[in-house]
Amino acid sequence: MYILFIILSIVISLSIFLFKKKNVTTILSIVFLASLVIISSYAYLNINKTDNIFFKYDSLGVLLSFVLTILSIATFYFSRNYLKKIDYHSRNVPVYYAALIMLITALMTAYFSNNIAVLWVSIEATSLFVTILIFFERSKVAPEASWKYLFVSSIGIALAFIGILLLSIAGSNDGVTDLSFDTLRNVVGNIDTLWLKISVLLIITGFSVKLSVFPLYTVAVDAKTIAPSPINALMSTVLVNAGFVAIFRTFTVIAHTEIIAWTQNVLFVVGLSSIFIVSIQLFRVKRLKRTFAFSTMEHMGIVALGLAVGGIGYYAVILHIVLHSFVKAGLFYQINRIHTTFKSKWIDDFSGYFKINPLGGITMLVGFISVTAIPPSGLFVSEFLIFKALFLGHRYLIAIVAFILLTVIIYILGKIFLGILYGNVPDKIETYKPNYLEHFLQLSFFGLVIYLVINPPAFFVDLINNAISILN
Amino acid sequence: MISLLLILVSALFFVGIITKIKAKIAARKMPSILQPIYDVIRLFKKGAIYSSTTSLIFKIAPIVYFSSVLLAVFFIPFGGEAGLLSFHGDFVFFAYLLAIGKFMMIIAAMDTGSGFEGMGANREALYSMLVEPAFFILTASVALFTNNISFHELFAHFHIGSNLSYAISIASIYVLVYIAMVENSRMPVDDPKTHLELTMVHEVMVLDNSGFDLALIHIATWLKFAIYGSLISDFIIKSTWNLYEQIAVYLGVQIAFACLVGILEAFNARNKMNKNPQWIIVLSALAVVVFLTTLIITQKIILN
Amino acid sequence: MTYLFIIIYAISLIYFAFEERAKKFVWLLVIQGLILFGMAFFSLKEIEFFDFIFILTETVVVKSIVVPWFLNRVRRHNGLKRVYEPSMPIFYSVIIVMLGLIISFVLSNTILDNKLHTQFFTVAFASIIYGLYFIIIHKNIFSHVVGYLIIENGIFMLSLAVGSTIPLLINLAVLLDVVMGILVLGIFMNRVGDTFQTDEVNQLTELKD
Amino acid sequence: MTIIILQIIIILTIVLFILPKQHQNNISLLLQLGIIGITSFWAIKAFTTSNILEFPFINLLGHSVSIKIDKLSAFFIFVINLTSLTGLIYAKGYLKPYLQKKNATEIAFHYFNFLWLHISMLLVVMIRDALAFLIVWEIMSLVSFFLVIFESEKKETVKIGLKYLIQMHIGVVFLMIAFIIACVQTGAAFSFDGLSIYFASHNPFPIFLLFFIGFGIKAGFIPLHSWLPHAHPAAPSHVSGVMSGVMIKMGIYGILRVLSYIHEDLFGIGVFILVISLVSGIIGVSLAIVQHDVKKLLAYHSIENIGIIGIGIGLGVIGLAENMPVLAVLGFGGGILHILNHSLFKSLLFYTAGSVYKQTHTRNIEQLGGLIKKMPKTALFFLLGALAISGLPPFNGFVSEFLIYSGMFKSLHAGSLLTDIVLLFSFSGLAIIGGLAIFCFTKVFSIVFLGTGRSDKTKNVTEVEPVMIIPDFIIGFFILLIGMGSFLIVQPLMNVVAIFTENASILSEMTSVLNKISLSSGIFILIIGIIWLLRAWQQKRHQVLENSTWGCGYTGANPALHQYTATSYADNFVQLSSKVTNVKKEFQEFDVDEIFPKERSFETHSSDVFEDNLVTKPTNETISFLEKIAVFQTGKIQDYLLYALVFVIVISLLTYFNLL
Repeated sequence: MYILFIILSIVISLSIFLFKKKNVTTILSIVFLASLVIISSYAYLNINKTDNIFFKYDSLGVLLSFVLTILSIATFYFSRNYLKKIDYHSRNVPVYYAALIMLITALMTAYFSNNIAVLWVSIEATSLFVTILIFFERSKVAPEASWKYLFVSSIGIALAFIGILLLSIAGSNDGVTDLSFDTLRNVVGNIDTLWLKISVLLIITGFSVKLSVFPLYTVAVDAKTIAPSPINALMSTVLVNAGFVAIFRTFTVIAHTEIIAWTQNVLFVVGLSSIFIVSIQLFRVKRLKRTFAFSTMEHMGIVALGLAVGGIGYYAVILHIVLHSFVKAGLFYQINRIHTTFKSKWIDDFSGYFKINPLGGITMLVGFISVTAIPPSGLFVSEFLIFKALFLGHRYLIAIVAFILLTVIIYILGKIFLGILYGNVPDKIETYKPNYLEHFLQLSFFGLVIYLVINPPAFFVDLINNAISILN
Repeated sequence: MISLLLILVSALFFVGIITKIKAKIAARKMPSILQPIYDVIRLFKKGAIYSSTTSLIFKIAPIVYFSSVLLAVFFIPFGGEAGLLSFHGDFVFFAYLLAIGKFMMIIAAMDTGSGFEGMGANREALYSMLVEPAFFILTASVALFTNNISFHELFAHFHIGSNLSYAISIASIYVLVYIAMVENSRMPVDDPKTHLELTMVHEVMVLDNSGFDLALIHIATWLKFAIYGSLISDFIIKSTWNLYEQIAVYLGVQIAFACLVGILEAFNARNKMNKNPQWIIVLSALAVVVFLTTLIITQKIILN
Repeated sequence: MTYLFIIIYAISLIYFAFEERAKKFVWLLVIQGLILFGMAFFSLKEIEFFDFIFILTETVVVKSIVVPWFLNRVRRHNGLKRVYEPSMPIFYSVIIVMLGLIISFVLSNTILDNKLHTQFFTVAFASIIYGLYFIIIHKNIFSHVVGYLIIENGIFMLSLAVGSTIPLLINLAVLLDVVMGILVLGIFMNRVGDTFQTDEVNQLTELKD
Repeated sequence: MTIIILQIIIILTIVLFILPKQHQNNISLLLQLGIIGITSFWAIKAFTTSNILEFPFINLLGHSVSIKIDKLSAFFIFVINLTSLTGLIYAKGYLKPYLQKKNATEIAFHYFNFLWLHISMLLVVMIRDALAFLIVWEIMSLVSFFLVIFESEKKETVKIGLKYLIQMHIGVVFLMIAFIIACVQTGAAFSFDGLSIYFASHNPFPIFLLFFIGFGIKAGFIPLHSWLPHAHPAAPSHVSGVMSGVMIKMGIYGILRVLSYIHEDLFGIGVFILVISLVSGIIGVSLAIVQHDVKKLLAYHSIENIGIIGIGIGLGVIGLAENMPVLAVLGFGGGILHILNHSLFKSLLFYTAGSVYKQTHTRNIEQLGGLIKKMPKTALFFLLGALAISGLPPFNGFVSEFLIYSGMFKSLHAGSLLTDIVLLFSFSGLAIIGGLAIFCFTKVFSIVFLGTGRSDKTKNVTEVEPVMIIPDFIIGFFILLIGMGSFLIVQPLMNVVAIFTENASILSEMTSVLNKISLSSGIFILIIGIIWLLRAWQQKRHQVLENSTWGCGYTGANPALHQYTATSYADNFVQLSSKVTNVKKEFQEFDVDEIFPKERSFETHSSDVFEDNLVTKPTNETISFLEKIAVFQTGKIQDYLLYALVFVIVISLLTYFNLL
């Protein structure tokens, strides 16, 4: 079944790429979205079933696939608005759509892959297609960004691959050669812990490029600065989630070995240093998108902390991942509007947005509240749970430091957001007639984030609980 | 009731006595002891001039001031007998009552928009602010001593039991005299007889008052004196004495107080203006000493 | 027999440290590709036909023919003769690569795992670490790609080390890695060359706010 | 049933955004009345019934959060409702000039936030579940932040707003930590009620300290106050009125709520609160005296009054600790009553000050003067507020202070030596605060409203429109009611105090005293009336003239020239308090040969010692430091990979040395 989906999407993207016809593109994209909905709901229906040994519809995958589906639909919609201004053929828009579809497919594969090698391959694929999309705007810095992203992420992936190889040493034990997570879980116990540690270290380092946390966060940030906003919306949400899936699955593999404590400490280092770097780098930021790229990094740092401390942290982490996806997506869609309104990408050029576009202003405000995890934002709850977990785990110092750094981050973000929203309207900015559907979509994302914590639907909670059930 | 009458009576002559004493010491020909009364009567016979700058505040202030002082009189007990109004913590009310009078006088002075009165006003405000704690600490030490918190009970139970109370009395009287001087803005804080506005406190505040209002202010001053006089006398009078003794002692104390004020005024020189605050804060310090002695007497501080 | 290849490979690494001409780098890559083929060929017992073909393409065809050819194209396209001075003097680089080799030899000696061909570890580690080091010390995109390829070779050897029965997936992975790396990196190097009219990475530092 | 209506109203607040500007105020007033109706109904029920009202409100993370209303909550509900109502009425007039400047969404957003401030404050006092509490608490801070930056055209305002938001966030972090630690260590339910278990078994002070800091930042205790003197002037006056009137009291509520669960070793806590409060009171009012910005001045007075409330509470706690019921009851009673009183006169003062600002467009009192003739109603209400806040009879401020005083004096005899010393400091402190308050308000009232105008700003000023006076009447009524009929509030007050101590009935003994006070006040007013009539009668029979102020015989220039200014009025105090207020004078000395001096300017600037040394300097230094070390995004791939290498190596080393 899943193979069918892959084949279908490959066919679709190829034909979009080849035909270069607008209506073809439209129809095929709709078909693709439909297939997305079908596959994710199919996955939900036969949850925890494996699909030809390489794929398994486990809870985490299903949950994230829902997120992916929703965001993909939104992204296609916003991409349409985004590409309106661009002449269809000159900028070979088909490439955009083809790459986008392949990216989404790769991501879906990453979520559902039950085999570390498949996971790895699909993540590799994502960086390939993302690079194409980053390059799309062809601005002066586009090649630089895409080059850096591709190169460093290849290195990262290579490192991760070494890690996987070392794991596969365990896999190749007593003849079994498949690297499915279940097998690994069983055999991982009888590897020399030194090897295990090295492999985990390499895997974390390698995938940090996707999770956009320390140490290899840098290129992800650059890429998000350059990529078109709709792509950003995917890069800092579902793509990051793919990185999370990779690390989470590895984590589950070693969850019951004796190196778990060590791994947790490593994750603490990763998380804290990420948050720290964000809290200082944000002072230098001049491009608006970069701000959000860093904010993504901050949230992933928090996620790393939560994953490290465990306990209710696990639940909180997955909740955080999901909520963060919606918030960030909503914000990036809005950013595109800001860029077009002010015809600039630099923070200094933005001011008085509230006056120019009140509805957008409100959206930005709500976004600000949501992204900085100020109540009633749902992220507040997940962050709160993570911190509670930290205290429960007696990681007082880490919690306090994180609190301080987060406060700094909120301060800077606040400064930036308020600068955009208030102050005098710059000259020659025509007040903009809001596209209600856009704002409604964005606001509904933020609303969803609040709703999911105020009154989470049963299946949502169950999915999360199942996803983490393997850990404790 | 008695206390009210007594205070009113003694108020009538108080300032007269002071002037007389001062004149005597200065070896001047002394005016009649009733001279202040004549002045006031003359004022009552006059009309009034109001500054065009002033507003309603200026008109109502003297009345509020006078009424506050008059009402304050009601609280003063006499010997064993309570004042007309007496309840737990009445001295707090008493203090704040005088405060509201001052408040109105101050803003009235500011209402005239005159630089001189501004000076007087802010000095008055500062000094009365500084003197307030002294009064409270003093009363507190008595309250601590007698475990009562109304004027009447304070003094009614003051001298019952040990004569140690006199230790407190003397100290308290000393402080109280000076508080009275400050509250009535006499020497050494303020010289009512000076003719230079820049160095006045109380007098300069009432430069623009005339006629009826001025009369009220004068009377209020007498009453204030009488009030403090009778407070002092309450420190001395034992509630166990019979009424005549009490009245005799009371009047004696009032006269003695008046003379004392006169003598102080005659021999003291007025403080430098910017010396006044520290001089006033000394009163609070003394009051604290009284408080500590009380602590010793009530054996909260045990010494051997 | 394998030891011979390993030694040659080690030497090739040292030469990477020593050389400064882009052309030489390409040739070294060719040699390494051949070495890898040799290693694979001799180390794998009961080798089936399919595997053989696969390894042949992976090593000889891709690593020592397609890639070098491609790199040469790029080199000419960018008119690149002499790699600009690395930020670390060659003298030290050589010493470092020596040290790296020693360490990784010693390290692989410590591994006591009977089902691993630890002899591969010796150079595999060395070449991965050295690849990273190579990238870090060079300012030049071309050398970065070279460094990346060195790492890839190291990884290939690691996958050999895993044992006689290589999971097919790993092969796939390696192949994808190489292809991806070369094609896309190459394309981008051309583009970057066009856009910046130079291949100094230091020119690629607009994004640093 | 009622709860559903409330929820519906809460949701309906969204409607504001689709309304045209003109109707927004009325509609929000309508919604607010609904909220007030329901909550007041609950509050009354809570007061009349002996047990705690409780019913489910919303779900959070699946489990339901319920509203709990005990007498303390009920009391605060009354306070909140009253002030918020007057605030909204006042806003109708105050925001009129802004209607042209701002677009409908902005105005709607403002009213939306105002309503939400009201709602969130109500929820704060009604919710016990810790997580929900933290959320509504932060919502309160957030919406108040949006209210503060209403005049967002000014960069300065936004900056102040941001500072405010950050400090509030720090506060909430402290609260969060406190809650988590308390409930983690005991495994108790994650709510206020869970605290009781913790406090029963642990030394309460550390956790209480965390709570105190968290709530104290909101309440504005010195040295946690630094947001307050900036946020209040920046905000529109109805907002400052509500913020200063009730929102900062939420901090007090929190402290009270926490205290209600502590029963062991309270003495230290009591002394701690008392000391902080005395400092806040005295420093607050001292700083208030030297201000020229009327709203900033009022803001510092809020700090002072928080201090007075704190003194009451601190004494109450000491009373509990030393088991002196009188002190406990009267301390808590006075403190809690002062919460209500302060909310009344402080909002009144802010509204009237706002009216002055609206008409004169300046908050600098040095430019004002003589307004009593131009806006008499406003002036008189300001005077009323001034008298009340100075704690003078027969107004409400006096009653609460009186309760505290009599509590102290009553317990002097019974108290131990230590207690007596503490009391000594308390009542002298309170006396000084009172005196300083008088000093300050004589200054501000006379400079703003009396004398003659000091600049053209006071020319052609008119009285504000009636709608802005209505709130003054409402508040004034309550001020007088509590002032004159203080015996009325004894019963309710007793109910509230009963939460903290079982022998609250002592308050009922105060009834007779309060009756006497009302009587005396009555007589006072009677005497005033009589004498007024007397004078009227006397002056009918003599001529009453009007003439210019006596200027030492010189009548040439306009008196405003040699009229006293705020600076000169405060000068003799400044000399005393120079250590705290450090006022800087800027002027140019006369030259020796300068026979005919040229025109000169004289300025004074005061700065807040605590704010400078505890907040401004450290934060600035940290930020600049962080900016300095932000060098990771070099843009060089080599460096990026180096990070990875370093990371791997470091981790390996750490692992090798067993540090991980």
